[in-house]
Amino acid sequence: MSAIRVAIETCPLAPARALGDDGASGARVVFSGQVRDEQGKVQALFLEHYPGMTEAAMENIARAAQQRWPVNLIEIIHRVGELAVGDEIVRVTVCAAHRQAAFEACAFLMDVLKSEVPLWKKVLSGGVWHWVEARDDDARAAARWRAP
Amino acid sequence: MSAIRVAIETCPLAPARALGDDGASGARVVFSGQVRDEQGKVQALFLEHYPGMTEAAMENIARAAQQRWPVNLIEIIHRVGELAVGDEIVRVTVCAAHRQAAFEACAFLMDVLKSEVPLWKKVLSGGVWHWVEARDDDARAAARWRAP
Amino acid sequence: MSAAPAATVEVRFFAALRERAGVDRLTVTPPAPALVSVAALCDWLAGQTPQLGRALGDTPRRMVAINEVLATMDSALRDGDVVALFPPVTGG
Amino acid sequence: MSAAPAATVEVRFFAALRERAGVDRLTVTPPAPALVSVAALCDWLAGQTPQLGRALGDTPRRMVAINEVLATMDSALRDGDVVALFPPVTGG
Repeated sequence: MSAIRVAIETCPLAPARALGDDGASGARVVFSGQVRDEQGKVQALFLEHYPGMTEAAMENIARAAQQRWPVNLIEIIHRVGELAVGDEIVRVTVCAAHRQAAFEACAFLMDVLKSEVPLWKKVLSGGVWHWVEARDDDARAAARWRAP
Repeated sequence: MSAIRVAIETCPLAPARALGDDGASGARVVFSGQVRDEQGKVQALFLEHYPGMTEAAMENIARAAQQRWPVNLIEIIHRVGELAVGDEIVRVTVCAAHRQAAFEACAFLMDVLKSEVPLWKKVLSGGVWHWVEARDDDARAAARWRAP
Repeated sequence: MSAAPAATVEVRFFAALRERAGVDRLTVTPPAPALVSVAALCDWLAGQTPQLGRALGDTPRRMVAINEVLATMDSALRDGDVVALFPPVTGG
Repeated sequence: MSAAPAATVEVRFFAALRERAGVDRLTVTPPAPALVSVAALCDWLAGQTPQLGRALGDTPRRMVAINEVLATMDSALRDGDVVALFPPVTGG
């Protein structure tokens, strides 16, 4: 039985829980994205989302991963609102019997999250807020998961 | 400046620490391997190692990863001795500026750890201890990182 | 020939496009040709106010969701749809 | 012609091979031909006692480390080397 949990959080993420002892998952891969300071140039980050759709989109990509890899648990937690340097922006956890599925599903989830889930970053730098531009790299990373 | 930490532990691993706020690492990938119960067939695990060489081999693979990917921190912690179902066997943490390097370095470390680091698993099943056989899958997984 | 019945769509803007448009949602009743595609709706919207025209012009790369599901600029619209327009997403 | 000077190597066994051999380390002084390669040393060891012969025969897939560094069955040995023999590793 494979479970999906998604959440939008407005407060700093709690540390990752200890491993559950479901006994079936030999492998857990956790990706954490955090606010980089870019050599001191970044003072803060703001994350805008589309309430309702953001959560639905996170569930959609989790279901897509679930159909593609034999995984036991997928959890996606994303911060929104204002974040400080070092804060976790996103945490994606995938538990599976074997590591290959856990690694691939987690990398897939991050790639598609960055190209399909309605979230937008704004950076405070030199006292001025500006929107982050989407990176072509991220579009390419997402494209590699599409059927040839 | 890229750091390497390796450790052999004989006690249950402490929960992963909160993210450090070095500010340079936007991405952290953590792999945790834990003892599966194999539908109740496994009662315990025992990990044998080669004191001295095991740690040196973990450092070697970490240095190899460090040379191959732009990473800021690599931590490899491996349990030895007797473990219970659900216990963490290994935890590999890779921090990097970008997620691709963190994912690849972490997957690489697990693959080469499973084929090059002197550690051997013994399983208690049905009241009898038996040694785990190396899997061809793991040898193939390690081989994919070698130069063509 | 009678006119097509009026169709109302809710338009939502996010992130840089929301700031440039100076508004986060609009309820509009565009003429039928503006409903054949999201692209047509955007063209129609751009003609409604100078600020909207500039906001859309300044955000040439756009994504769209219809009723909270990602869609494309070719997607047709129906009465009651919620159309969200936004710059390429940058979460994660 | 004088005999080659005696070379002493420490042999260590791990995991299933250690259990089968019934010993975890041996200090041996094999004849020079047994030092041309790890494979030659293994052949020589296998002839030393029936249990060692069976242990090595029952562990046909083996890895080797010389002085705590992975080596191959072709690697030559020198006086003072620590040669560790073990089944394929299964950590992680």
